[in-house]
Amino acid sequence: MVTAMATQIDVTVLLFASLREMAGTDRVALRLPAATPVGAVWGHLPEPIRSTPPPAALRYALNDRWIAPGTPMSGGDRVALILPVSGG
Amino acid sequence: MVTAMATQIDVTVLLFASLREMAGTDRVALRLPAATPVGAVWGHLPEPIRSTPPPAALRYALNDRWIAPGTPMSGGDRVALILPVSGG
Amino acid sequence: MPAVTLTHDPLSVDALIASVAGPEHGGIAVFIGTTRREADRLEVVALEYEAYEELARAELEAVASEAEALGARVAVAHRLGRVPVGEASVAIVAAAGHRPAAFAACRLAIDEAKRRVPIWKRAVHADGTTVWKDGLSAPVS
Amino acid sequence: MPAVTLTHDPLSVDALIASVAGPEHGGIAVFIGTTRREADRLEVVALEYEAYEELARAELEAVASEAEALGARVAVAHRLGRVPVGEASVAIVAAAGHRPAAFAACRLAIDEAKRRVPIWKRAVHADGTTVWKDGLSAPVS
Repeated sequence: MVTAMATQIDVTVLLFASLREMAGTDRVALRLPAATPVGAVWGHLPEPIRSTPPPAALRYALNDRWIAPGTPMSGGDRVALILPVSGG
Repeated sequence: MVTAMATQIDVTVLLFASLREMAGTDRVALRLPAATPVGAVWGHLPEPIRSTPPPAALRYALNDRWIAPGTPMSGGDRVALILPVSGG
Repeated sequence: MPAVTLTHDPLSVDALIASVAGPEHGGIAVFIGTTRREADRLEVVALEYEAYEELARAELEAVASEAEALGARVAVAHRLGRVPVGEASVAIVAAAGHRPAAFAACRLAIDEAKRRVPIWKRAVHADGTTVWKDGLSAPVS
Repeated sequence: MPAVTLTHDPLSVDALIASVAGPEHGGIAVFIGTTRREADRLEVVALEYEAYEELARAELEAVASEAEALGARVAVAHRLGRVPVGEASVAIVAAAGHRPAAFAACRLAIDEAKRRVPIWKRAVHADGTTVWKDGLSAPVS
């Protein structure tokens, strides 16, 4: 029986609008356990974001495509947090 | 008992589009009995118009305002014959 | 009174937009009708428009006022004379606080203008023949 | 692929119209969204737009393609950065054979663009305060 290694992956989280302002940067590098779902990144973001509850309408993109929050991440992935949009 | 005089009036008929082309002019002067209704002018227009049946959708304007065909004309009136429109 | 233009010159959409734009407006809907290269039997190279100008102007003002009653500012321009394929014969601009009123006013104005304003067109074909679109004529050369 | 533009420069409606116009089109519907001088509590002097550019471009292309499926040619331009009151933040042009398809495509494109394209704006008030319209923030200075 082979024991699974607790592999770590490096991912980038892209932030926009008020999330970007709250973080003071438009991207955050995170080292997380392999296969962490995209929906789990919120709790790893810098304060004051992670103390704020994620809005129910938050959506996600993985490598510039819409993705469900349960999707597991791989090393090198770029995750974007999409707040309710207001273009137009 | 006073006998009504057979008073004549002079009116101008404005023609547009294919009516104008058929008449070879954009206005026709007519001398008609007083109080002739606007709807009666068609039969007094030059050939080949008066031999053509007036289209059911023909409308009328009197002195630049829409008018019902039964309206009687007075001297100096300008009657316009409005074929189905096709602007836009 | 809404702005209504009848002109033999090419239409400027930008100028029409500028004539109704304002800081209180968030949405502007525009319709532009252009000469289409139809080909039922014969290719159309241009349309020629003729108006009963006095009544056409009054009727376009009435149409634009009805459209403005939907909550927009409206301007209308219609070109007369020859309009080659690809050029604009009519332009309608409706500016409102938000887009639903802008779209509704623009659509009402073009629909009513086409239905009731005394302007007629004839098609000019590639072979030089013309045909009036007025419900009466057969093709005339 | 429909033409999609994201730009920090002022939008040219005439250029956008020219990009889709053609001899087979008889009707062109345009929507222009402009910065409105709102005043709920504070007067708005500008809006500032920020995009997730890669996905915004892809999503605008998808929206425009869906609108084109209604029978029109569609072009979309969205401005980024600061857009003062009265200037255009978005312009959508839909050209079709006749006006119903043009209006339907234009309306679908702006409605879907506003619903799902990852672009956000913040209001800039006369007193210098700003507030993001992203469902999250309270006013920040």
